[in-house]
Amino acid sequence: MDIKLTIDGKEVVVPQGTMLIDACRQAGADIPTFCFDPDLKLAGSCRMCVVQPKGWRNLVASCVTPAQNGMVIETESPDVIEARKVVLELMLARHKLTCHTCEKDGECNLQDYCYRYGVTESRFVGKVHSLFKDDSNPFIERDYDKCVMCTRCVRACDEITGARAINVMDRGHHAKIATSFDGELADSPCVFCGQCIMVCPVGALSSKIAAGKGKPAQNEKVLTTCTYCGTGCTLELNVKNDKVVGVTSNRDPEWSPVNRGALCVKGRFGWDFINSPERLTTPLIKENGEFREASWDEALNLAAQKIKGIKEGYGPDSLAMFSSARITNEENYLAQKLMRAAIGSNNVDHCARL
Amino acid sequence: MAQEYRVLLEYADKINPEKASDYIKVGGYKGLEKARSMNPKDLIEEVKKSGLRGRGGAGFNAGMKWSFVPQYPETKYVVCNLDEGEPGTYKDRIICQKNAQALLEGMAICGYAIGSKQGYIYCRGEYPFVVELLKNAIGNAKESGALGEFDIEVRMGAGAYVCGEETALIESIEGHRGEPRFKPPFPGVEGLWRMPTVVNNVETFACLPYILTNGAEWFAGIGAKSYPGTKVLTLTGDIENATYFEVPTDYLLRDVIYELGGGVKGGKKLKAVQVGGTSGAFIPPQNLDTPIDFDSMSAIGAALGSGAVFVMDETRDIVDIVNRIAKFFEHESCGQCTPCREGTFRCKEIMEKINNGRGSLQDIENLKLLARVMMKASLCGLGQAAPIPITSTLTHFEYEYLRKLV
Amino acid sequence: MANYMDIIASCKDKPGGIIEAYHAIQKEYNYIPQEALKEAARAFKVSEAQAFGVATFYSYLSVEKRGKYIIRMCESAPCHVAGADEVLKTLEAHLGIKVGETTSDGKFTLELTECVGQCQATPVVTINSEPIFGVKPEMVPEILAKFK
Amino acid sequence: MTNSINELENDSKCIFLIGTNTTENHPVIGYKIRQNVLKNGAKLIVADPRRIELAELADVYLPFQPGTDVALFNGMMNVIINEGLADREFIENRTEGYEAMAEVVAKYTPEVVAEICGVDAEDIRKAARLYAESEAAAVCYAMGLTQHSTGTDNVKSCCNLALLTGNLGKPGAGVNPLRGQNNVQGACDMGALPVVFTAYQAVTNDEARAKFEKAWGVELSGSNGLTLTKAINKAHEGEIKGMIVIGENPMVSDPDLHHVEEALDRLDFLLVQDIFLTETAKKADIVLPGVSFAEKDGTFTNTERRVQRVRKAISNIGDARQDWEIICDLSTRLGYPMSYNSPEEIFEEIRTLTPSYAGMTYARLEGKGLPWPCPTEDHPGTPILHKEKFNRGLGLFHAIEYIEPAELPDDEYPIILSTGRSLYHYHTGTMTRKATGLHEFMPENVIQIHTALAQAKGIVDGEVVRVSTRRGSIDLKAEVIDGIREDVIFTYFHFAEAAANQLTNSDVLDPVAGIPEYKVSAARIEKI
Repeated sequence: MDIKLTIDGKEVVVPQGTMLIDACRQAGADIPTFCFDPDLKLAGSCRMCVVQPKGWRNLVASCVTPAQNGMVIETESPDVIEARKVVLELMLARHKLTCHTCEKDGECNLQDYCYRYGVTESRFVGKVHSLFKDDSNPFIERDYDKCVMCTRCVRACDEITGARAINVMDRGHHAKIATSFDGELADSPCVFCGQCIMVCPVGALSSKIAAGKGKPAQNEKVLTTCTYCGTGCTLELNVKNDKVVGVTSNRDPEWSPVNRGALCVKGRFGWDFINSPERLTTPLIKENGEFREASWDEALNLAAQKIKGIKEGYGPDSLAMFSSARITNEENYLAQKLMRAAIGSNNVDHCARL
Repeated sequence: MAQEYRVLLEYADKINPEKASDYIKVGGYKGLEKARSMNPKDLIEEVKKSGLRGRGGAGFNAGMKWSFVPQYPETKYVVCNLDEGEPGTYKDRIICQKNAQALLEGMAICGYAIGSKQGYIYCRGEYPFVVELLKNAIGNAKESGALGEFDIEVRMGAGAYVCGEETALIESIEGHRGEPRFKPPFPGVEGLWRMPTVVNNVETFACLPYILTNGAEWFAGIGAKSYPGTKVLTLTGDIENATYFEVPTDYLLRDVIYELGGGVKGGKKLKAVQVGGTSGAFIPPQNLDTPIDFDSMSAIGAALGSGAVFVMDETRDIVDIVNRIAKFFEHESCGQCTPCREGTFRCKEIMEKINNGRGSLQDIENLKLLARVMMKASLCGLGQAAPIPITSTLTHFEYEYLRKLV
Repeated sequence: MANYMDIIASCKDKPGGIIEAYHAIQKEYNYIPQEALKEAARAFKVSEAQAFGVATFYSYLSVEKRGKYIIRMCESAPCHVAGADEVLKTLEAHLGIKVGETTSDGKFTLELTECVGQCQATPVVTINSEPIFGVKPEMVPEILAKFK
Repeated sequence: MTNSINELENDSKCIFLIGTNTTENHPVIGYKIRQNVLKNGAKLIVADPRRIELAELADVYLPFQPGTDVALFNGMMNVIINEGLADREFIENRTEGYEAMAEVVAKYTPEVVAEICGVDAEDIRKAARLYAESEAAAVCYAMGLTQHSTGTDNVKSCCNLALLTGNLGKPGAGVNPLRGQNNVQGACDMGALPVVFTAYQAVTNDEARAKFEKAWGVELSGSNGLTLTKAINKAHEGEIKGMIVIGENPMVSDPDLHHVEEALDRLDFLLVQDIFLTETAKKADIVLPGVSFAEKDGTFTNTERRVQRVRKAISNIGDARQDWEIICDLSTRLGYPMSYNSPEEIFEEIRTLTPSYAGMTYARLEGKGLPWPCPTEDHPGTPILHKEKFNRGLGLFHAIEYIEPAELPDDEYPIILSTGRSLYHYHTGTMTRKATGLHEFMPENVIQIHTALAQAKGIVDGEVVRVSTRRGSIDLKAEVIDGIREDVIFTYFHFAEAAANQLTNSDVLDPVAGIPEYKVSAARIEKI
């Protein structure tokens, strides 16, 4: 059944059960959020998405309030703006403001909303408890001095990965994200998938591997398929100055059909072999047991000459090729074509069994 | 002269609260018997007609609350809120210690009305002896057959004021952090273990046997029309008789203090009274001639709440007390939503600053702004009510703040 | 001393009974040892992080070792106006510890609490949940002596 | 996979994992299985000699002895048949060979199987019931099932179980091999196998060969080629003289590395094309630098048969060249000119010769990709195979007897060594060991050993011990755990300097698939 409501003077029709946030967005309103995540259970806790239903005493969090027939909603009433500004100021009061060196600079909700609502500083600055977690793991930086306690990391850990490594400990202002007994991630069930980084709306969680190499917001992102196991996860290679500087993921199932943004430790943090100084950059020819650099022409001519020689001397079936489960379909196709058509043998295989 | 009117506490100290037989001797379990002779729908109507409203914070009509519970699924729960954490409040403890069987009977009546066979009593961790008492009382009642098929289990809280909020309480029974849920869904539809659940407090349940036994009209005729019945009050602070009383709900606040309470301690003058626990408004002496019922208290910007009456004499430092209260909320905020988690902490900071003579007018403005947003935008009642002591004292006792500023 | 395994096993069929288990463990140990918390997580089929989150949410539960007697001074408004601060100072002086600390002999831990619902005679101190009413600073030595 | 990955999260009511440590080797699939269990209450059966992470969530965990898979399947089927839980209608309408299979299975009572597998008979019953009584039950397996001398039998048994209960051709069900490498499915699809052209068109089939001869304009050999393991053996024997190795590292990945090294040393010529100077590349006469996935365009085909785009993010590193260009260039120099302008042009040729890819174009693959078969350009792709009928028409039951692994423990080598992968590394470590974080987190190999065995041997956690088989010995740090059978030890094969494959057996291969028995080697562990 459809219901009708008025949002910022515009009438919208939505199915019963629609949350206000979706109705508001349908009406074109830009609703700011921290804790809301369409892939995770609702929290309704950051209170950034509050809107004003006409005739109600309080503001409501639009992410957890079902739209009702006949509701009249203002999404940017003076009360709403005041509440959002205060929420931002309260977050800012405990936030380590190091935007200039922050990995999330440019795609940080806190930064964006402070800009949007003109919040330059907080009136509520007082005592600051440092919550930075010095965690020796090589993958995930846990700078809870930037945490806004949206708990998306906890929910992603539970509801996407299922590692259930982290939770909220203590309560009130002292509540923070922690593993059991507030230890290090390596001593918890954490599998370093980095889904927590993916959902973090601020700079509290970031990749140590990518740190300092390029802010994700400024990187070019190239959607591709992971090079590791056979699951076929889609990931985004972050590129800066023709160099891979990180991996992020796209959560849209239309672009990430298998994994919907979720990755594993290898996919998210195992990319920097690309830049390894040990990469081969030139053909090598072995002479007297030692490799020397060679030109492509020299190497390929020599290879062709050797292969031809064996083929002529012992027949095509004295040659064998191992193609690869890591190269593309197109390359595998050409490899077997080379073996079959150019050399004339079916001795082609790859490591499917290993 | 106004007097106590004891319904729930009529047989206080005359019967053993653990013993169903004692209770039956004074007319107990008749209400349940009558309830069970009725159609559940009619029973809910009867409770509605009595006008009984929740004796907790929201004052919601009990029968109405029950009527929201759907017929299916079959598994439903009756939950008793015995997590009275409002400082200065101990009336539910008294009701249990004096008349526990009435609570059990009330829960069973509710169980019959909504079709639930399982009740839970969530007792605050500060009352281990009440847990023991209740367990014995339940055992005795079950043995006597008085409860029939209705079972009650006692669960103990562990020191969290926020668990007095019904959905936080449910979370706690489920073994979770006591973080309130967003609503809807309301517990009546999706409560304990996501099943329909009625949550009422001890006093509300304990009224039910008397309503059923004596009739809805009888109950509706006691005290204030819009909030009938009696209310157990606990008097604390600078009061001669620091004890509990049960009074009809049209009783005047002045009489609570000066008649039953015996006046301000040491014959001093009254400066303020805070009703309903720590989240209540501070009431100045000029408003004392207000009846204690829910709506009358609301009309003067206060709340009956838990029925705690905290009396402050003329020598008391309001800012110091509010500072203390701000610390209470900072300690008890669950930490889920931003306005409450950060707001209670900053309120406490600013109150401390003012109380220590370091505050400025700007701090008072900031306090007001913070209070406004917390009240409008917090997820649950705790954050919404936490600023009330601040706003009410800024309204009635602003000079106390101003004289402490730099 | 009851084994925490047995304690947990005795509660584990209660749905959501982890808090009950914690109470029972604390009754024996005065706090929740790490191993006991891990076992509780297993028994109640929740993550250790969640079991820890629950244990640290409630002020009556502690994951840190505490003394044999846990003294809690109520500091809610009715006790506050009745002189709780003075009683607390006296307690600290006599025990030689600050709030949150445990005496070196492991006997006493001093904590603050919010209202314990015994406001008929303020201020109130509880020792292992037993309330002591109308406490005055001068009563402190006598009270403590009973627990030596 | 007969079915698609996301069905494991949303549609499967029961998931039976055998020989797959899913959360470590296919982590994202592992997440989905875990969510299905935790959120939807899907039933989970785990059969593995190690108590893998998912075993903790399992309704039934069967810590069975390595190599007894056929017995376990037969035991479950015995229960299903005897308790009337088989899907009679499905068997009737869609299968053949039931009687012969049932006759063999009749011998495998839970009690008999319990003895063979070293598990509780009651657990076998429980597992059988859970699987058979579910509306949609999926079996997932990986190399734990296949890397045995009876690997083919194991897979056939697995199919028997699915056929018996009608768990094929519907959402949430299926027989689902979880393939270990990004494009192992694609490499097979593309005919990088000694017996088939693309899309499994047999080289011995005259019609198929004629088609490829016409397309490629050259006469083709009609005799089956050598598998990788056999090719190594033939090189050892001197019959294979030259080898081209593209992006493979047999010096770490193949069984009995000593044997592999000797084989490669005997070659007249070894050409290696790779992105690093791997252990194999070091043996080469010529090394050609190819590029990594970040530097190339093309397609990968994942384990659910979904063909997806790979997109070039950065330029070639140094003087390295695109792998397809290298192959073309070499082919041309061998006298068979190949010339393409782009991977897309190659793909266009592929789809003309590959019926299951015929309907795919790069434009259609943009976004979600397509699972094959996708025969025409208006075909939506096929997430679930065998819906109406099987490739051969009726599904064929195989009557399979349990055969013991080739190398059983004896007095000299009394325990079973099994090998596999870690979450933190990939295959021969060529890439992951040069990824700084992964290397830092897991810099070296370990041998997992049960607490009781460790105690009996006086071995403590972290101590370096010697593990030996008939092939050789390596020294490894002991990781003493409870989650493994007492008679099994386990190590990873990523580490060239402590290479598990120095210990594994190259003599015994599965007779059909030629797969080595990595999961069972008789071994000995001792203090140094």
